[in-house]
Amino acid sequence: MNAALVYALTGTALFVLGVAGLILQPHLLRKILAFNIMGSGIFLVMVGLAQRAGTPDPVPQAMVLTGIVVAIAATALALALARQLLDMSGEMRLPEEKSGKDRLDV
Amino acid sequence: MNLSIVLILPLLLAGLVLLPATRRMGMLLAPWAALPGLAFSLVAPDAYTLDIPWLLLGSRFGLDETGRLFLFFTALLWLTAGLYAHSYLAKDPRRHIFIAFFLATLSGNLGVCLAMDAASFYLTFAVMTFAAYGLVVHEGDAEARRAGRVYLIMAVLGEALLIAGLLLLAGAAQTHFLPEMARAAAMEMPNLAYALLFLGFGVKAGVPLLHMWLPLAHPVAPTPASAVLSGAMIKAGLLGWLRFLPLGEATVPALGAVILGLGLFAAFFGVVAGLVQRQPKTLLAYSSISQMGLMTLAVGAGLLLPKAWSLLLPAIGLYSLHHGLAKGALFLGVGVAQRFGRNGWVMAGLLLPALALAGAPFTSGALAKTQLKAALAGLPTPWPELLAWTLPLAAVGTGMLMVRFLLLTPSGGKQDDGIGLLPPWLVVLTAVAALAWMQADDSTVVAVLSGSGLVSAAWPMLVVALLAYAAWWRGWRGPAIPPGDVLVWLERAAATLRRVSLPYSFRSKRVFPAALVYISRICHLEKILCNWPLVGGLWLFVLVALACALLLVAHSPTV
Amino acid sequence: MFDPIPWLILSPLIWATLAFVHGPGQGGRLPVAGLILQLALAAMLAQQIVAGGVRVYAVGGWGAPLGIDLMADGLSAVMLLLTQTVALPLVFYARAYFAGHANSLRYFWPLTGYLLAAMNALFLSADVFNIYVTLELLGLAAVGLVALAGGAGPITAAMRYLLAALLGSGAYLLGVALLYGVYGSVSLAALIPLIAADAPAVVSLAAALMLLGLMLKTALFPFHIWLPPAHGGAPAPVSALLSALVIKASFYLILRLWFDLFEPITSVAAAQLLGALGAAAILWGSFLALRQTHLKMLVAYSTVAQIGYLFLLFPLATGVSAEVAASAWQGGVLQVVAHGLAKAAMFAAVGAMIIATGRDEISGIAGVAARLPLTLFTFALAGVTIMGLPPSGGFAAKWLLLGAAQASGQWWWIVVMVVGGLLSAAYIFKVLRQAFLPVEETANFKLLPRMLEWPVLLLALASLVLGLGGGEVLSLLGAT
Amino acid sequence: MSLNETLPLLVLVSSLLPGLIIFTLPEERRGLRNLFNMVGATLKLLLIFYILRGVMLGEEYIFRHTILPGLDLVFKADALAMLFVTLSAALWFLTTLYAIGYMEGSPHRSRFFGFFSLCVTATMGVAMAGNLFTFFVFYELLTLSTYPLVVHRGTEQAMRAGQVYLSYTLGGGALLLIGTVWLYGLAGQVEFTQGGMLAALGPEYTGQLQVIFFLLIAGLGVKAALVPLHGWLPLAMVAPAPVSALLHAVAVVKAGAFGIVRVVYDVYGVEFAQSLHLLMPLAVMASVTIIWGSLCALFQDDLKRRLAYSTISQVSYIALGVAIFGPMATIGGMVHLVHQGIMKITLFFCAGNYAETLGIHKISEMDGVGRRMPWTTAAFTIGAFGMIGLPPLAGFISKWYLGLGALEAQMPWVIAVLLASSLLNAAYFLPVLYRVWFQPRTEAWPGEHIPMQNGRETAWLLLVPPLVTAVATVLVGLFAASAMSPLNWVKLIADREYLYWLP
Amino acid sequence: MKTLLNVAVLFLAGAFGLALGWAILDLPVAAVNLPEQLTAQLDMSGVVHPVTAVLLNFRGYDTLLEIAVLLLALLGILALPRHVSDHQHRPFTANPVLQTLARVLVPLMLLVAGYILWAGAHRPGGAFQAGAVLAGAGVLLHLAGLLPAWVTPGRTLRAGLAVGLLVFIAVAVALMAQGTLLQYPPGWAGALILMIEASLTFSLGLILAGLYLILADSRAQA
Repeated sequence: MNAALVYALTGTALFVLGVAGLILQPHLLRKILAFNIMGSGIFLVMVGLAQRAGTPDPVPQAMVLTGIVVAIAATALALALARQLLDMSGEMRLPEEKSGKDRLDV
Repeated sequence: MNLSIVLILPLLLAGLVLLPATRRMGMLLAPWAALPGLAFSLVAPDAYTLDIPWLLLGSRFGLDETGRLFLFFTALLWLTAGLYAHSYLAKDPRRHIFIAFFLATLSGNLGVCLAMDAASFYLTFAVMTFAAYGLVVHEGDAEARRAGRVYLIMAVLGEALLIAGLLLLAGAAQTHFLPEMARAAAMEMPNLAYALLFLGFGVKAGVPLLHMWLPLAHPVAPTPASAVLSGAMIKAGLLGWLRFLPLGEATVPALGAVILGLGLFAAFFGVVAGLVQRQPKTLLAYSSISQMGLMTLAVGAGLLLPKAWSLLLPAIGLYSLHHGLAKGALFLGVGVAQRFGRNGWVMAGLLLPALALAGAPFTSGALAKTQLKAALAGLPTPWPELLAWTLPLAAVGTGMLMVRFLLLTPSGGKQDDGIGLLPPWLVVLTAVAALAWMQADDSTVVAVLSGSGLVSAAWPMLVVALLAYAAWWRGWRGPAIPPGDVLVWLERAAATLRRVSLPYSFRSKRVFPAALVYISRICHLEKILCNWPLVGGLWLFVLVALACALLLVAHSPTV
Repeated sequence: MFDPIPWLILSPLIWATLAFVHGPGQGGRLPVAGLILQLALAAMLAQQIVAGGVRVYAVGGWGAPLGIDLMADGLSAVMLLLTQTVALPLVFYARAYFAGHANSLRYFWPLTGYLLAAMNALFLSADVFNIYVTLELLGLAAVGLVALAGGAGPITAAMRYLLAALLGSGAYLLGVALLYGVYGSVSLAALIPLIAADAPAVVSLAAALMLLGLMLKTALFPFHIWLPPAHGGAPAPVSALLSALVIKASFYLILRLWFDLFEPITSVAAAQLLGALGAAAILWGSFLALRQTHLKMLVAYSTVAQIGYLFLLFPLATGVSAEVAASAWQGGVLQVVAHGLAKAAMFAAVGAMIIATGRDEISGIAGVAARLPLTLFTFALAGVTIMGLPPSGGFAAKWLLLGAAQASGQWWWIVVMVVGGLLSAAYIFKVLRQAFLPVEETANFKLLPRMLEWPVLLLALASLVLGLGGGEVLSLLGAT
Repeated sequence: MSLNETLPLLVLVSSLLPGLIIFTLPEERRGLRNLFNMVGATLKLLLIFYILRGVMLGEEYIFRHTILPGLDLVFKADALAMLFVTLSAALWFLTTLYAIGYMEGSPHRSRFFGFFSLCVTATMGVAMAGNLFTFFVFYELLTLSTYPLVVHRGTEQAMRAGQVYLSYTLGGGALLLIGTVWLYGLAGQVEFTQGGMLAALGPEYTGQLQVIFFLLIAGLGVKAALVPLHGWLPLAMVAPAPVSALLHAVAVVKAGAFGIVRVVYDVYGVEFAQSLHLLMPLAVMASVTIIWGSLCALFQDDLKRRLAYSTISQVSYIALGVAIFGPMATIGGMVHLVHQGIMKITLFFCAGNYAETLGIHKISEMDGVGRRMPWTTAAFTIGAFGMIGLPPLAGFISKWYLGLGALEAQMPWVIAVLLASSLLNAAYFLPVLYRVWFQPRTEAWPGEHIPMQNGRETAWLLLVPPLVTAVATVLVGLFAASAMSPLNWVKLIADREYLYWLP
Repeated sequence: MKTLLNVAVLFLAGAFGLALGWAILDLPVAAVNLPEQLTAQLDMSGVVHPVTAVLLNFRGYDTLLEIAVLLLALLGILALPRHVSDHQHRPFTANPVLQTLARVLVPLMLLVAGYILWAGAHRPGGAFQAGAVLAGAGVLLHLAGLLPAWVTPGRTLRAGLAVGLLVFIAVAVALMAQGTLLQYPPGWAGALILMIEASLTFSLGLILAGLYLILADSRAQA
């Protein structure tokens, strides 16, 4: 096991944490943060695995950069939506995750 | 060519009568509609046949000896009845309807005599049957409607039995052309077919238990219609038997015995039931049942004794001629009596066919019965012994019936517009008096005119006279049997049944049963499902499952 | 030779950006011109593929694996054609649809442009990382479109949609990262020969991640819950685009991955799992569609059900003879096309009805048969495809799928398909039935502009004609 | 494309195109609509006569279009197809006339006539389908194009009927689809060929083929209204009379029956079907239907419902004829296809006349209507007698051959079925006839829409079609043995079908 | 129920993570050696820094789409229907310290951005980083009350937001005249990339600032 693999393993853990957070955290801001953690995990895996032979690889680094930009864009949109939701319903949560009862009508 | 005129002319006339524009002309010509038929029966060449391959299943019409005789007296009766009707219904506002049905029935009845294949026979028979319904219900009162209903039910039943029988017969014979059909079928002995045919035609011929419509329908119809119903159409059933049963071809012992027995029973049953009737026309109808019983008996004999058929057939023919004319004359006479009262000459006119029916000496009845008896001579025991005393007894019964008829003859008020009724009646009377003599075998004529013949014809008459006197003296009246006898019980039973049976209607069931409503509750699942953490969990689950599915297979040695 | 491939991507990008610069509610003519051009380009590309086989286009001239390759084969061409064919009438429709209220139009055109650009790019891409970028582009554009309607419902729907999209694309990207880690390349052309049946376990996990991510984006049961509110709450042209095309993009990727990239490591068990989810989607979606009281929700649930049919393709084409697999594969793709055309028509027709009656409830459309015969006819024609009745494209697809199921002895899928077909008939006719009722006196029908009716009819007719001309699609699909 | 290839297509187009044009016509363009209708109907008849002549001369008319590889859309004008095509086209012509009269003044006529034409197109497609797939396609199209007609009136009752109609027919279609797919899987393209094409498959497929047969018959049986799949038909009677007339006398139910004919003769081959023991159950099913339909008819007071149950019963004659092995029964069954159509359409026309002229819908309201509407009632009478099977009407011919066929096949019990059916037919028709002709009228008509004018009992357009079909009922029976009769045409078909069988 | 779900999710996620971790521990050497190819081609790319080479040349197409994604995110936010009338424009807090700081810092930030942009060719840096600095400047200006929120961007601003992408596309299209999409002619690569990067920096700065400035506005309501 070398350092690169440690990055990758950490990335895996972050990804899993992020996924669990995205799924379980009721507050949208936390969800968005969890998504970013998840993203970081992915980027770590990407870079870490690629350089497990020891040499740095610029290709995944560039891809991670692209990924980061995309993640920023998505985060921005998500935040905007969350804000909108907050403005409209007073809570930054999905309806089914509100503290009260299930208010979603099918 | 000739033939088509015989059958189509009446139908054309019916059309003319129905259309208001041509009604006058049609009514004028209608009475003569049977004339071509009559003429044809006289002038047609021997063994005339006409094949019309494009008609129905491929049709054949023709005229053999039996057919010629039947056509002759049928046409004669229809002709006279037509002329009679012209006058009889002169004041009826709906007479054109009657005439139209009359003409259609006529066409069917003549067609039955001419048809020489199963399909056209069935066709003409059906035309006759169903058109006659119009005649039966013409009066339109409750009685007529009831009679019509019964008539129709029985007719339909008969038609159904017939088509089944004909089909079976044709299936066995592989052809539907007469007479090959009957002959070929006789090799196969399709007993079921014979039974069906016997019953099917038996409806028309008034075989006991199938006769119920007859005492209702014959009397309620206007008199000219009653005449043809009882005189001619009833014989169409007989002709059906003659055409399709294996008479003279094969022995059908069981069926023959049954038919013979039924015929004999009918001969007496008709008398007994007729004697207690109040209506002269009803009485005549029962008399027809009784007389048809004798002819049925002869048919049964033919099935028992094929080799006697050469004798039986002319005897049956003669008897048909005799009965048809005599019964026609009686019915027509009833109408005459209604118009002219019980005049001496009217009663004299009625007496002639009455005596003839009873078989009095020198009448056509004596001829017919004598020839029939002679033909029945060869039957196996016990039939000769049985018939030896039953036939005279039947003659006595018929005589009694006739006496009763004459007593019942209505005495209508004198009307002057009935003069047109007389010529046709007279024609029939003449025919009753004369025609049988021309048709009967020489030996029969000799036998009838011999001493013993005269005696055997006369003694039943004497008995009749004595009995009649006794009955009159005792003031005896029989129990009343309602017209239609068995039918009345049947109707009562049916009414009871109807009351008992629950009202039941065929309603279609609800398409979506209530159970589905409960199923629809599972919609709530979607609400539960619509939950981000749950879906996320499911997603993870499927992810793991899919990963397992991919991993396990990808890394197992056998792929 | 003029190459349509880059232009198919550039055209929508350009007109979308120009429309953005032009301003909200403006620039409706740009997409018309752009889409006509794109349709011509797609047709041209299809023709080139039929004539000359698979086309590869090296962006930047580097070539894979260093550069990014674009690749167009029969399947891409079919998807591209479908996209432009569906979008063009919808553009006309949308112009008329938004004509009344310029405000809500806002940035519809640029969003749509990026959406189309993303799809075209996705269908042409031969690079799994590039595909990720297109997926994100697609997802964000779609979310933006969903949110366009405003209001708590659509915003919630958009949020949910976004979360699903993010989770999905995150999983996909991790898969890409793992693949790159294992093989050192993200180019399909480079990866395909490298992945063999004895690939390391990571590859299987990557496959699971990528497939699951895409399934989430495709709204396969039980991950469908984001779809009905999103598609049902959006303005009609948006719903049409989303239901007809967007989910097909991720499905297209699943097809690519399953049959091209991960073909050696797929298993019957996995295929049956996908099939089972598909079957559940068919039954559940149809059933819920039947229970809906609102038109657009009904149509949206119908989409959930129809997606299920697509996933039946996997069990029918995996682990069976080549002939059967080909039949199933063709059936699946035909279903994609047929459903795309029909669902776009259906959503648009429903939108027109809602505009005309002013109500979204199914109970409100009584009398539509009399007042809007053309739109109802359109709906019915589209319904024929959805029900999978002949002679529609949906029928041809179902025929092939049924044939494959029969030939491979997997009769249970036959049962599912048939029952699903009947259920879909039930919900389609639930609408038709209501439309045939006499007009309520209180109803106030608005007159519809022609552009709300005729272009949609064309779409519906196209879905029908597909049934008769399915052979053409299949020959394009089979072009190598 | 040669003329012989185009002609079958033209037969379809001659109703499809007018139909589509009519859809777009505004409601008030009455003249133009009628023009398109009649021109289409006339053209179709002419085309068909041309093809008929050609078929007799041995010409082949086949159109083939490949939809998917191994899946062709085939239209073939063979003798059997022409039997159904001619019937439908001729009756379409009459029904269109009738419908123009009947729908006078009612709303949504463009829609009505549009779908009407589509229906006929679908029927033509069913008739001329050259393989099972094509048949299925048009079978389903028929379902779809009929639905709007069933619910045309837009009442709650009509809607319910439409729902039931769909549940049945789409369900049946699904079964048919499964059977078809399965068969295609086993045998490849299932072309309709004389004598069938499945016998070559070999004994190991026996079980599968039996199941497929069951599926196909169950699918077709829905439209053919075989008991217990018949429930939709009586409810569908809420449709306007021309619809009931054409669709439920001719198009829809016949499509099912015709499909059974095709499946037994041209897919399985009657000998092969017999050897798989498939015919007997079919015969039993048909017999049960015949009796059950008649029994139910007895209890209906609504005239059209009674007619509907009668249809259920009568259409099964066709299935029965098919299910009895032997040329005679084949003739009987197939000729009944034509005969029943003519007779039943007469009855429906008349029922429509009563409703439209006097507002009579129930049998209990029909007292004495024969005096008021003698011509209509005469036509009705002929139709009813034909149904009972009286000579010389069409029904008699069918029954005759069916009966002979049953005997030929050693199934005498069929005669009993025919017998019972005839009796029941009489039992539910004769009381009606009695009422109309002989029962005196005591009260006013429920709703006299068309007054008596110059001795004309109702509108010409309503009167002529039933009279024509009534006359036809007589003529096809009376001249059954002539060269141009349906019977003769059917004999031709049967001869070919049993070419190699003759004992 | 809820806890069960939590446990299940955690368990499943954990299981998957463990499996993944276990799986990546033992991997063969990658079959494709991309860095090698990259190094070989770096000379042709017009830039020296490999990451920038990948970003703008080898995988420049990704970047093109990435810019579109960013613009799209902004678009999505802009497209959100907002109740414009409800907006209470927050009075500019004339915090003199902040304003002074901004006045000093912003020119400096512009300079830094320029440097990062230029440096991107041979060391870590580039358009995105430069754009981020620019955006930071914008945010700072806003916070200092010197720049109003962008409620509805005008046409000029929209043009500015889009210009980066448009230039990128224009270059890509222009290059197609002599090759494929984004195929830089040898020798021109450096200049063209710089041009693209410059315009991208400008637009990215605006976009990133916009993500804040558009959202910033509605905070007034909360």
